Amino acid sequence: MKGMGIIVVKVSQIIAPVIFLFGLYVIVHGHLSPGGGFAGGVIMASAFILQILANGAILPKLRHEEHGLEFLESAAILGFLILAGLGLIISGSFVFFANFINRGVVGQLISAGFIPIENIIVGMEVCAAIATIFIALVVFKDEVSE
Amino acid sequence: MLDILIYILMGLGFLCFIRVVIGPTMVDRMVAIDIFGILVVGICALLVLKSGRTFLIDVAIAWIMLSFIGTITLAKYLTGKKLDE
Amino acid sequence: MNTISIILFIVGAAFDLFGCIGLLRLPDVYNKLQSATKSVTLGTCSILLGLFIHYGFTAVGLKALIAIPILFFTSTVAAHALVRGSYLFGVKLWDKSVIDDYKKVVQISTEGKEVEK
Amino acid sequence: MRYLTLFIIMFLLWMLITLNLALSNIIVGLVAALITALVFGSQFKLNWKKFYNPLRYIWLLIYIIVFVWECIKANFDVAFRVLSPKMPIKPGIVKVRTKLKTSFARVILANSITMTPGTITVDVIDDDLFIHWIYVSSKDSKIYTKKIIGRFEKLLKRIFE
Repeated sequence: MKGMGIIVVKVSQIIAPVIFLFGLYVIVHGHLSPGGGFAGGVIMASAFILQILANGAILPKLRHEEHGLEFLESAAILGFLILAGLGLIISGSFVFFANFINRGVVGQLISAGFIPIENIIVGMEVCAAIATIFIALVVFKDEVSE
Repeated sequence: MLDILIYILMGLGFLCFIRVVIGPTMVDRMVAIDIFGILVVGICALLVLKSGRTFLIDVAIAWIMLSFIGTITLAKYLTGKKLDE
Repeated sequence: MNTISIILFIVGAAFDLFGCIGLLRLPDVYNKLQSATKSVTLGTCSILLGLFIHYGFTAVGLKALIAIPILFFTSTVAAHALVRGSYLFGVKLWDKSVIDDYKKVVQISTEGKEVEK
Repeated sequence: MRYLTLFIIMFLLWMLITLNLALSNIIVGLVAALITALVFGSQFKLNWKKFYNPLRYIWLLIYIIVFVWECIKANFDVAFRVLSPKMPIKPGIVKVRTKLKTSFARVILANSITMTPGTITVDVIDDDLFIHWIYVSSKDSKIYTKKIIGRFEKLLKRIFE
């Protein structure tokens, strides 16, 4: 009688990829419509949270996942800094976060210079951070109670 | 016409809040919150027509998913009170 | 605006109304879930279908059409999880309930676990 | 092969929600579907061969029509029970035995029962479905089995098995 039962497990296998894809959609269209990196990242992280809630967390496996997510989070922050520094170097105007890529036509998917790339990096960062927070709450709660 | 429907749905959301306030047990409140999440999706869908801002349908889809995960979390708390099972 | 979509909107709002009245009137948690979740979900689906009929096969209309199966799956599973959770939490059925087959299964499994400990 | 099936489904979903046939959109959609398939492919444990049988989709359409009709009919029934001043309800949890074998078909059957107003699935344990029913009209197991799941079971057997 413990756990979530077969219905939630089976349906979460179908719903979780859809949620993840919708998060990617929100991130990629961040410069065209409301949303963007943070909102999409939260939606993507909620797909992982659904998986953990449905299947139950096996602690060693979760610790393993937590290391990977921490790596992803750090890499995203590094990429963000590199992107900002490139703007400083390449654009020639000595502005941090200068938009140095061609801006294209307003309203198309590939436009607005480096804002889509920055959105993707922010999305990775937020997704990894929120999943890490959730896993940490699950793991550390057990350690504290012991 | 659309205004009246939107006001009706908002009033129904208020009814849900009445149930949240007076609900005798915890589970009643959870049910009311679940219902409120679905009502908001309907309000978003009507606002698309009212205001002509088409991104509100994205908001509706995101709201469906997040409200689902919130309800599953509450249900998980009811079944075992432990997240790692 | 389209006549069919207006009819669908009104039907949807009416179903939502029934669901919320049920949420206020019915006696216990299980019956509240019975009326509320399903009436409200069907009403919201009807509103989304009206949106699809109004916009046709454009981006907005197709998004509204995709939202319908997602809403069906998620709200049914949420209702099921809430019912199962509240039963295992110990919420009792209404006094005038007729029959309860699930009680035996829960009792057997919980007693079995106590024996194991 | 599981990954490829998930990839195709996700790509179709992406094209439906964006509805834009530009080359850049297709490339971004392919990449997004690839990422989703790689992340969630290992947990996608459905039988992939059943996705490529067109006959099942025709039965699925018939099933949706039957289901929507039952849903609307039962919804008016519940609305009548809620609105009438005496509230003629007689709730209870009954046990129903199903003939479906695969677990996914059972899950879909349970979801259909939950979505039909008046009945809600409490749990699925092996062959047994435990159903909370708002108006228990008879206590004979054959009669209520036929009344609750008889209309869905045959169609679901054709779709998912």
